[in-house]
Amino acid sequence: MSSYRLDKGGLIDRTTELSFSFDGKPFTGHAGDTLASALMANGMTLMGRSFKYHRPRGVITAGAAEPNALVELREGGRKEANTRATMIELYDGLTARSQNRWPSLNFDVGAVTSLASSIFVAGFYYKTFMWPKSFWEKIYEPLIRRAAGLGTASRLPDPDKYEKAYAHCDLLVIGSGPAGLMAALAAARSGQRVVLADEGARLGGSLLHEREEIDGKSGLDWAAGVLAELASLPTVTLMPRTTVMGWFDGNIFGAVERVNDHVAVPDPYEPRQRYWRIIAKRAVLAAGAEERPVAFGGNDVPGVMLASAMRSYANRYGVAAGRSVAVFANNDSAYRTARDLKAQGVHVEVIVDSRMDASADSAGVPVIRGQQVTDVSGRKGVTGIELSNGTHIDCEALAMSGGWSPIVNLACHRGQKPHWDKSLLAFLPPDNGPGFTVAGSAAGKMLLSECLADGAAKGAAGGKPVAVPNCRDEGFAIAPLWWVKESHGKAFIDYQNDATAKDLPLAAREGYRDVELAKRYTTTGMATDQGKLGNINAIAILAEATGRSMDEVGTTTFRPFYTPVSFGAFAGPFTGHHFQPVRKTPLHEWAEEQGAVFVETGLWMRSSWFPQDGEDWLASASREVLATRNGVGICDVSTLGKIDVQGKDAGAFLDKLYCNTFSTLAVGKARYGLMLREDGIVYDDGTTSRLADDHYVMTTTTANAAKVMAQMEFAHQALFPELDVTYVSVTEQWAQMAVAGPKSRATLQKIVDGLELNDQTAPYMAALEITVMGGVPARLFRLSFSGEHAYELAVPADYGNMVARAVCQAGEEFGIVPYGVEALSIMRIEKGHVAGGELNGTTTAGDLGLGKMVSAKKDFIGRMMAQREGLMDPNRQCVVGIRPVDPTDRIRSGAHLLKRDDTPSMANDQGYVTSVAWSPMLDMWIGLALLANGRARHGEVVQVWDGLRGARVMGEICDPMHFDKENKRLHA
Amino acid sequence: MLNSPEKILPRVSPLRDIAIQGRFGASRTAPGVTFTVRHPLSIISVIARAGQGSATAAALKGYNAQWAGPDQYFVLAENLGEGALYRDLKAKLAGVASVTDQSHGRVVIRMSGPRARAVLAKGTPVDLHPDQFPVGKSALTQMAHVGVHLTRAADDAYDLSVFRGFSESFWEWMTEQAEEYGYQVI
Amino acid sequence: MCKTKTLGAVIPPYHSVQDLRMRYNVFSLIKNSFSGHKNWQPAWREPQPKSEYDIVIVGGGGHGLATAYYLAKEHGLTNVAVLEKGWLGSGNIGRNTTIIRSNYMLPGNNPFYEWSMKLWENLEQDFNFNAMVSQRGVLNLCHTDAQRDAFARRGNAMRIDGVDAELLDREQVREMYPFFDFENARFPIKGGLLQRRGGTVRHDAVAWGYARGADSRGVDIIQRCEVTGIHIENGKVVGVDTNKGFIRCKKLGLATAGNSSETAAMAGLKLPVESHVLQAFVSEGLKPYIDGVVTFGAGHFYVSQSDKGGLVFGGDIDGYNSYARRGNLPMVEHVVEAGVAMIPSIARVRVLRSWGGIMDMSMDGSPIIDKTPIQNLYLNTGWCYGGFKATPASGWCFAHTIARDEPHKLNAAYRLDRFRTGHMLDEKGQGATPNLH
Amino acid sequence: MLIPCPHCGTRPVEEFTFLGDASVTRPTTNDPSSMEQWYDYVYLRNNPRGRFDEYAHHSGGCRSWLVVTRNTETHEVYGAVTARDYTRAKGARA
Repeated sequence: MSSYRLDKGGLIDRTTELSFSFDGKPFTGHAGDTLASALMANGMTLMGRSFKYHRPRGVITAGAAEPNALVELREGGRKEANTRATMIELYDGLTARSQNRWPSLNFDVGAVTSLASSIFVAGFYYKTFMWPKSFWEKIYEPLIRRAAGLGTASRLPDPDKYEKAYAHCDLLVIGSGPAGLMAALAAARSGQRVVLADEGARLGGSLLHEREEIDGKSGLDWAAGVLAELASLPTVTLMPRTTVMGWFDGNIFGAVERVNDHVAVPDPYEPRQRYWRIIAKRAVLAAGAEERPVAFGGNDVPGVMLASAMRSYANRYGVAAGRSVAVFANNDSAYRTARDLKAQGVHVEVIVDSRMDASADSAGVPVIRGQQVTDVSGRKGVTGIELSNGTHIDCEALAMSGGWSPIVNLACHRGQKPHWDKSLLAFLPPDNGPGFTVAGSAAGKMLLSECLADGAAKGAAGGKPVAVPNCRDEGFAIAPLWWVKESHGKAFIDYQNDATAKDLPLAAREGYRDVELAKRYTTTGMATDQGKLGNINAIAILAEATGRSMDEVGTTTFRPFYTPVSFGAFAGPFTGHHFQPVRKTPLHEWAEEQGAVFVETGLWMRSSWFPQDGEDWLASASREVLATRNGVGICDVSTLGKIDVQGKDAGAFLDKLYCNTFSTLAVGKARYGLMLREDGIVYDDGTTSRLADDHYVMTTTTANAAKVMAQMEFAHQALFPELDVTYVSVTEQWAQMAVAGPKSRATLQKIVDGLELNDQTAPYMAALEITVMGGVPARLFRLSFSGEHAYELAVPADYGNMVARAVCQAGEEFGIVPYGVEALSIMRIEKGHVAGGELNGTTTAGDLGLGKMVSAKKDFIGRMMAQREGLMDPNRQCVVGIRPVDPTDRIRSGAHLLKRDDTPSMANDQGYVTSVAWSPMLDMWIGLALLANGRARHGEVVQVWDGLRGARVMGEICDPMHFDKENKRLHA
Repeated sequence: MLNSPEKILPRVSPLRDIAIQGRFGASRTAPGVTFTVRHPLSIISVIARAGQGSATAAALKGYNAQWAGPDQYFVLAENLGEGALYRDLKAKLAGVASVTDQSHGRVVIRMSGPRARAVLAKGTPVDLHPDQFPVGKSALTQMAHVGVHLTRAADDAYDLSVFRGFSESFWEWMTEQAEEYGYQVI
Repeated sequence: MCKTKTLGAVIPPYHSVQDLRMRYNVFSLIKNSFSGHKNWQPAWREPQPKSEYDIVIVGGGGHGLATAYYLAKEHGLTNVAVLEKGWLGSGNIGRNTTIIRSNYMLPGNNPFYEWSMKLWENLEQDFNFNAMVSQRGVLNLCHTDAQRDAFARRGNAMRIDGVDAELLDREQVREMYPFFDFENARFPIKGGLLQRRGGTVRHDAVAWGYARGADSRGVDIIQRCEVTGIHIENGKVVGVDTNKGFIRCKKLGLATAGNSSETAAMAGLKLPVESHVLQAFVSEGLKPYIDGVVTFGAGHFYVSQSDKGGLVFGGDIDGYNSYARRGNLPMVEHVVEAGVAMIPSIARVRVLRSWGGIMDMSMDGSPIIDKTPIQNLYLNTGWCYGGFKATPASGWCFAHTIARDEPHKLNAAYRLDRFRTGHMLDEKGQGATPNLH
Repeated sequence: MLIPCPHCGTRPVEEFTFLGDASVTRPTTNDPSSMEQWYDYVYLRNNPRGRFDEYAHHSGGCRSWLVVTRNTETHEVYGAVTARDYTRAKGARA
């Protein structure tokens, strides 16, 4: 309990008190606090436990790179694991819990692992847990899995909403510190559309916590002035709380706006987060630089933090990390921490500077030069530090600085590599051309004046320059220091994953010399901060261990996302029932009235069956079939793809698309067509009707409607552009209903206007344009999928429900029933018509028994490849009918076929059942199957093997047409 | 000449029971967005035949023809009888363009108001800045996994035309996006 | 677990592994801890290439390293080099979603993948490296009757050949994963096909284990060695140009996955293959959340949880030809939308990182392990996004094909000329459109 | 990735569907001796690292088939023409 709230200062609102709880204990803080600053203000420095050794941990940073202070935030379906306390804006009623500890944060049994830490070195698990073999799955792995992981995710649905949006701009500025503000200002003043995004709750970047002056004002006041000007311009969009998390092709940036993460519960009309795709003509990355830790013993004890973080807590949040602090650095920037803290009345014990020649202004704080901190005393909080010369210094907190790493992540997201700068000791961003420049300290500009000028220049990008304000620069001098090897305690590189400095030479020794191999072997850089803090130190240690330069070792790949992104943000509103749009047919309302049970068919909702009096699907579908075959039924077939084809060459075009011929089709007639892919496999089928010389309407299967349309567009535009033809989908224009059964004609006659339906006016395969119900335009096709005397009637969609009701009324005296896709499927299987189960993307026309349709006289898509030996092989599996030898047996779809006496094996596999139905006409289960050389095997008895469901019955192979082989009913 | 069927059977919009009139969403201020279902409407697809692109464009002078792809248009009209516009255009464009009636196949929703553009930005990647997308311009795009024919009807008014079958789902998505600004349906 | 028949080779117990410099076990760990872990030997050498080898394998990824391992172990061929242009295992072996399974349907595929599964099951003891083979089950969800029928066909194809498969109904799935969306789903879960022996393996460790095993038998693994040309004399391969000079060889095997078209072009071959980027993702670490591997059936999403706690997940390829090992946002959204549709509570979990690998997408979705029209040139490609699970069997079969100059019966269907003859192995029925497989 | 559709202007990749190598040319004969040409057309693909002409369908826009020229390694897009124009130009060259 050494950290505390300072009496004054900071950007917090001391008049507003907010209540929150951590691990069940109540605390208070102020508006403007983060959870981390509020906990520190309450003396809580212990905030988490590490991954492997369960070491006690406090904050290291005051920002997005925080690896240690991760908490579970909120409750129930809103619970979020691994939330960085340094980024959580405090709100009233906040609840948070520590993670990866049991039974409590203060006393964690898991810390026992640190006792065995001498064998838990990098990669130890690859070398053990192998014997005895069975122990891995039963004992070792369950233990490892329980021990691994950090927070616990909720298993309740997230109640909050998420949104997605696009933005367009001339210039996207990422980061609102000195460079970012100047870049935005320069572009905005020349009238460009500017988006300025910053991950912070408040714009201003480093100016919010540094005490530098600009143009004679505090940095804060100067930023406020610039922001006010930007806000006044209609071409500028300011986006606080927005993390630009990835740079993608086309200069498209992904960003997440945390619209309501700073309140307990979002406004019901607002999203929790909004995911942006920002399409930018230019972008300036002004993300600043990340301060590096130094690897020394105990560099993870709560109270050890980055010098800039300690400064930020004091200056921005009015919190001191301890009553007496020490500073350890290899560069000048950390001296600011000593000065600022001293100015706030915090006792600064000493600055330990690894450089002999350090000369920065320490404002009277004693400086020990040429020494290093080797170890930190204290376990759950700092009590003192040891120096390399053996000196012990008492203190309650330690600020460390190993130098600065420009935040180049986004500039490398598309595969670019940064390069090492020996004088700055930093990887600098690559040159990505004018569309994406990096400005300010992200580009290695370590002085404030440089940042302002660089931002102004890169924002203007050759346009009208803006005046660069005046400021006084702090010095920046640095000497290399990565790892204090004399340390006794563990010196951490990757805090969260507990990767230590010693792990890297070990990896190199074992052959994992490449930076990517060392990363994977030691897990350095694989924690939630993705190596933001530790990777440069790791690279330096690996470089030394392998005798290579920093550039030779290089960085690991910078990949999206800059900081982790919630699943919810990426998914936006497309979750649950809204995952995909629902597509309803024009007869949906009618079907609902009829009591339909709907089924998802692609995006469509189709009526599946129409149960009465508690019927199950089988009883309902069977009744529907019987009623249709004995009288009349009506079925919604609107989902079939309908394509209007017009033009002088419409017939010639269809001849290319289908393996059979359509240019010879008579006007007023329909024909069944079979479409192949260019590889000779069947693609789709359907009927096409000719309405005029230059006008056809074709139909596709429901499943393939969109694909067939794309295929037509390809065929016409890329293959046969010389053809004068147009085509457009009219699927949605028409409500289409099949009216089937011996009473279908009598039913329809009642609503057809002025036309007597008979075999002359409407013969089998007729396609007529008529009107119904006194003037409703309609198309009447005499087609049959059911095998009955049947029609398909199409009317403009807005009339669909009313026409369907009229058909039902007309058919009432014949006992008309609505039937759904289940009954439709039963009837097509009874008739041996192929559908989805057989048109499975691997069958040929011959396999389907449709070989005779394939024209030998013309070119069409798929003609040549269909003639390959493998597709002509008589032993290919082809469509047959199948029925149980014992009519009480059930055949199931997906069962495989074996010769009568064969034992089950892949070698003996003869085919499988593609579709089955309970046939109410035949009073038994019947099916279609694909069987090797099946056409020659009608009458053979085979095993129908369904080991998956523990069934084996005998089946007889037969003609696919199970019912009314002579097609008498069709013409009745 | 056919009878006019809507005298016997009124056309029924698929949004009849969905697009309920009223004020919804946030109510802190005046509604940011106003929705109207434009129904009934005549919508005719016109696609130029080979080499007839300019002839088609010329023939459509005087009609409310919206660009709908290369040498393709949607011609819209209100208050015409069933099939009237179709028959008119079919006669006028015989041999020049293919004419197809889509009046029932598409649903057109008018979205207007000061926040209309902000709502659209939640769906379409098309840049709607007036310099890029002036009044009268149309675009084919996708919003919420649904294909949309988008036309800027006025400074702050847009027509969104979608396949009929998706209209209900699309309506749900679009109105939810407008909730934060408050919206009204008229 | 169901009984399976062996397929020829007998897998030796771990104690017959010869010539390992240092055996890995808990005792060696303890022993080394006393000396501060200063005495560990390299897991592999870093040799300079010799001027000539009996066999050169191009590609130091999973398949290339496994090929070298089995050439040495099964065929006694140790004058072998593996040339890797990047670092060892830098290809798809180090960037996949770590799933293993043998739930295939077609006669040409099923026995091959089952053999791979058997090799996985004995791998660690075989090469003395813990790759964390973890058989926690692979569950494919179905959402329509047609999908269930297709799963029944597939499951029976597995069972008929002795592979384990179970068809689950909705309630059985709910029992395993009660927090999936069973209430408000756009496409309700109707059941699933479960292979309990399926699971995951720590992918990098597979590369490292094979590398260590091959190296210890004398194979030279040469990193940062890029092949720039293939020398052919009188229709026979004689060697390769590399950035480390010309290397002569008697036989040359190409196992270059997404780069197959480029390497084959050096020998004048045009392949029925396209290269596509497939993204994969990992979430922040979580306490146990998802036990096995689950694939969504109404969108492109599969997920498992690693032993470190991250949810490892992926979906479909981005869809355009690519050699860039990174993808774009539309596919990220597409995958994550499906993820949240399957698991509504996952919305508040965060995605940590995305990366990409280059898939060698073939014209029927099945691989090619074969000789080529050029003598002594052998080809291993066309893995689409299923290469990882195939690693052991691919190496085993490719080694056989190279050593014996003829395919093993397990890879007999993976012929290069099958498209010319019309003997495609198209499990999905998508035809000659590689980006749909 | 942004694709410059000749009809719609620049649109992001999510509106497009890709079909790979556009250099292939459908044979004009069905003579049995042309089988090898057909095999090449249907199955073999240019798959270069670098500049690449590929078919792309503006499926979420104007539904035109385009040929996009793009770098497969950097994803830089150099331009796009309609497949119709590309095919005609190819025919003119042949």
